[in-house]
Amino acid sequence: MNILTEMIRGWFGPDKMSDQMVLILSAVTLATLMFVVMALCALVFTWMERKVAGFIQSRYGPMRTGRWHGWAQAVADMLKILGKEDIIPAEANRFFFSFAPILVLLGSLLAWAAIPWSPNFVSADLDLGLFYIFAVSSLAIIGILMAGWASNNKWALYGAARGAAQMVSYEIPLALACIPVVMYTGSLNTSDIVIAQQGGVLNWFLFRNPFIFVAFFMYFIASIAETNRGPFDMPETESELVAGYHTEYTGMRFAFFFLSEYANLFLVSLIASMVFLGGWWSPIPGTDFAPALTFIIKGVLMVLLNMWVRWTLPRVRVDQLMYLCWKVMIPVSLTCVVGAGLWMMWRGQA
Amino acid sequence: MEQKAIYEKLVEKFGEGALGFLEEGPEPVADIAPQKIAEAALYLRDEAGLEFDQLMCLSGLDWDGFDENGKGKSVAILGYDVGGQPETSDRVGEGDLGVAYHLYSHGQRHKFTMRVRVPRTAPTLPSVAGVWSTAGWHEREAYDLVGITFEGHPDLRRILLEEEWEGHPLRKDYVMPDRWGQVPLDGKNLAKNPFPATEPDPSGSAPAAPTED
Amino acid sequence: MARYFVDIWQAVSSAMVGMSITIKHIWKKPVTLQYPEERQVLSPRFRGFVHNDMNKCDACQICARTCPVDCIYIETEGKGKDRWLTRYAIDYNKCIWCSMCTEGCPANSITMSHDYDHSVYFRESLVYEYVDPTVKKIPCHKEKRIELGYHVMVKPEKKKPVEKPAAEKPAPESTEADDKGETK
Amino acid sequence: MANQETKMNSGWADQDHVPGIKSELMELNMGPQHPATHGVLRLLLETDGEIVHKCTPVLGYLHRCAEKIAEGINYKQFVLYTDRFDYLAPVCCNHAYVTAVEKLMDVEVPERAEHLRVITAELSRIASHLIALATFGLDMGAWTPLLYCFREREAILDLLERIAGGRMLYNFFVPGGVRYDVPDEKWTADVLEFVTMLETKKVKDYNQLLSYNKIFIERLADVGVISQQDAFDYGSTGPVLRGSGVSFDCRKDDPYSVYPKFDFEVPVGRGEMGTVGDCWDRYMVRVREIEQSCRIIRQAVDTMPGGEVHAIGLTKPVKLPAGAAYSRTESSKGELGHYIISDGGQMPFRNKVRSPSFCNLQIIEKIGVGQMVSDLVAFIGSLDIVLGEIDR
Repeated sequence: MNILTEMIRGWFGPDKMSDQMVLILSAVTLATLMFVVMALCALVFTWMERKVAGFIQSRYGPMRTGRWHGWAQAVADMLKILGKEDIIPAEANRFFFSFAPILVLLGSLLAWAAIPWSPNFVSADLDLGLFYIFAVSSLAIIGILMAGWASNNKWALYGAARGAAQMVSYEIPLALACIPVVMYTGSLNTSDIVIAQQGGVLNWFLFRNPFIFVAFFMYFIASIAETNRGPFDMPETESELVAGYHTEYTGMRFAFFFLSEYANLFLVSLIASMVFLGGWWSPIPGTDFAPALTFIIKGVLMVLLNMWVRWTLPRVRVDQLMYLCWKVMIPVSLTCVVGAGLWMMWRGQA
Repeated sequence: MEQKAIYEKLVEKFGEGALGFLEEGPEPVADIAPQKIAEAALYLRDEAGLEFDQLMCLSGLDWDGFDENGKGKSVAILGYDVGGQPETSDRVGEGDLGVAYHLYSHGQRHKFTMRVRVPRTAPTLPSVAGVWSTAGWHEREAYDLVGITFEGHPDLRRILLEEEWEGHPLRKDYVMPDRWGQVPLDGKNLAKNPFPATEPDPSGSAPAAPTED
Repeated sequence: MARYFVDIWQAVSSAMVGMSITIKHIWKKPVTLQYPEERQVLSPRFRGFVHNDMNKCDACQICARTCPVDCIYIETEGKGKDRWLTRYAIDYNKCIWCSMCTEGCPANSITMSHDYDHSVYFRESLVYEYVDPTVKKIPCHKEKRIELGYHVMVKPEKKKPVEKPAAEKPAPESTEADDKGETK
Repeated sequence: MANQETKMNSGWADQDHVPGIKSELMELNMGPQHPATHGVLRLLLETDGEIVHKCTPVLGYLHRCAEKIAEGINYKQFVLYTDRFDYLAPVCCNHAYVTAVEKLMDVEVPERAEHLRVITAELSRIASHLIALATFGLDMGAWTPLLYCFREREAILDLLERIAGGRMLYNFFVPGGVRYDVPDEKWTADVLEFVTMLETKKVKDYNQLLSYNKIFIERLADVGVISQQDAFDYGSTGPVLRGSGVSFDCRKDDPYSVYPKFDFEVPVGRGEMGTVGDCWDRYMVRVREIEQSCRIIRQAVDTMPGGEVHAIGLTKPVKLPAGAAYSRTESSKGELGHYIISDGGQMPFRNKVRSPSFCNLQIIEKIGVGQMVSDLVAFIGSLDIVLGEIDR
């Protein structure tokens, strides 16, 4: 943020602009940048998902567009989706119907602001960074409910109701799983969390404490549910609810949902990498040549793990999903919090 | 138990309700009076030693124009002609409608076949859906395609065709529809000969040598 | 309570087993083919589009009568020696690739080819006309066919078992060669 | 609340409604275009939240009135219409029809033809069961088994293509035999090789990936329980009946063809994961039937005699003496019966088809009530219906 402010000030000359103006300009630039990065992520991950699914299933996946393994398939799909007719069902509530995709996208976009890409590049270096991320990503729930209700479609309503229940519930284990780490750092600032993991793979929170190790898996499962992906894709459940809350959406509005799904996927993977896997620190101490790249690679690996799970497991039923959350994951996460605290006291790490 | 013995039990129980037993042929079959069929079914299911717990098949039949002599001379059914128009005929449908029941007992491992005939003008007989639930859909099918009404059926609607469909396709005198609602059914005649008929060549001169198609 | 932990353990372990199976497939070669470039090797009996060899066909109508969906149209004109085939058309809209026409053909003229990927823009284009009577007509009578150099079917020998259809006996090569010679 | 009295048979529906709060049931139209209805089945549901209170199937979207068609064409021509009934196991349907015709005709089918029939029918049954597993997995949200099962099915299609010429609709049987002999010696070897591969490797993979997956079990155990009594009452047959713990298989209990010669078991549902007759049992019966079919194929190949493959020439017309007979066979979905009335000619006077899916589906009106929508999807999947056969 500071670098960007300096740059903008430099371009326009030090005295030409007021401080507020510079701040606004830099914020707009950053937001645009984030959006572009997010869109790129969605493109790359769509292609990746299809390739991973393909190879897992003994087939190739996209092979034509762009010659080399269909790398341009996602781009072509995006162009196609932009050219599609934008249909709003006659009986739908027009305002909420059009507003919902934006809200869903907004939720994932806002959360990206607090991601520490490298030691000196955090869009918003907030003291409550982690808390902020969890808070704004909940916005998506409202968007999904809105989309389902406004579509005036029974399947969409089912999807929305399921989705809301699921995402509200899984926020709890998701946040609880991160608490042991916060206990170590004593700060919710995302940069602080990463900085606390300096010094090679053994200093990553994942391996510092057996309870955090368990908490990581809790986080991983909750993050799958939070991003509405299989085996917890209740809001969509293709074989039951046709397409869930976005049944009636076409064209660009559908693309927004699509975009936010993959943005969310990458977001939770980045958070995992930030909180548990040492963020921008490379596994071997003293080899931190490309911090941002290290961070992104860790995130992508988490995304791949996520895809692998999705293409392997069957889907749980909606009540079993709730059972899993309230009766398994929350108790286990709470145990992790207590256990991690006791472990800290025993090992004198506090 | 042999089918003959089962039939005799039916005769014992229902007397005149059992109309006859056809023993020759690939499958022995008992003729039952239509009014008695539901009672007979219940008896066959519940009587110890019979215990027919499964209705294998229930078929609606139309005996219109059946060749009794076994020479294959039954009336031809009506279809579409070459031009795609429905064929019609002046013949009025005659002959009875009927239903055939094929039963099987899982416990006793025996089968039984019975048939009823109902007059074409009043094709009504009691439903056996209360005896075997599987008869529910089979009777709906017979109602739909053959036009037999089953009294006491819980939900007698057409099952395979639309509610508004006219006629019963499996009747021998059924005339194929040329339109359904607003939709014409004849379609485009794609088989039209694109080449106009020519006069036969009187000289009989050799046509061009055959070429690869 | 024990049940609770056993359930969790089973869920985790069975998921791991499943994931180990799926990950193995990543390194296996995919089984799908890149269709237009790579094609499956078809078996000799594969039933593709029906093809009729107009050199062999003498309009005996057996195929048209055998066809369960009436997709073969044969029209002839004239009688006896002066009988000519003016139209032989197969409507692929209707054809169901059952191969029953090929079994009855005494001249072995109608066959199942190995083509399977035709596509056309109009349904009318799927009615394939094999003869254009304005260009040529096909003689039907045997003598005329020999005279004009068309293929003639050979009657099955009497001693052959009756079940053996005539179609299974291919026409001797020599007859065919002679016929062709005459044409030239 | 008109359906307060509706009989509930699942734990989900016994929650009392808060008195004084009026609520209505929601009508939900599931199908004909719905991913889980296996074709064009349409279900009219009345739901209260996730719970189904009434389930009314609407059929007929694929109706062609094949029985009427049968009255207009001859016996040999109708064989290929039977292919279109159950297009996932067409050979089994062929088998049912030719068995019925031969019962009336009284023709001696050559032994070799019977063996070829059994081999192809069992291959077809395996293919059909593979699809059943695949689509069932898909209904449960597991994508990958779908592709694995299709991969194996493709191998079966290749084998059947080599002997019959078609990949999906074979038209392989004729009354009095089969159309062709084996194409070459290698074919039987390939069949054995495939069967061995399936038995030793693939079924194990499916079991590990899907059958014994905890999520999968949780989704299916105790769901959609069909009791033995209900199964008899509704005329369920095939894997649905056997899933309810009844050991009944036409191949064993009402034998046809040369099945009595072979040694195989009839797998039944044992309630390993829950109650006898739940979805998991029906699913597992199919998996085990694949193994049994492999056994039958191996025996049939090993003991295949030489000789002719059809008793009646392919070009000869088939004429049936007058009479009527019902004959049933075990298709992959259950008891497939044909009731043929012949008037002595080349065409049947009446040909009633008793299709297994038609009878199996009917039970949904009873069992579907009181289930969650997700469970209903599982239940339909476990019935393994084919709409081509239901609507005919």
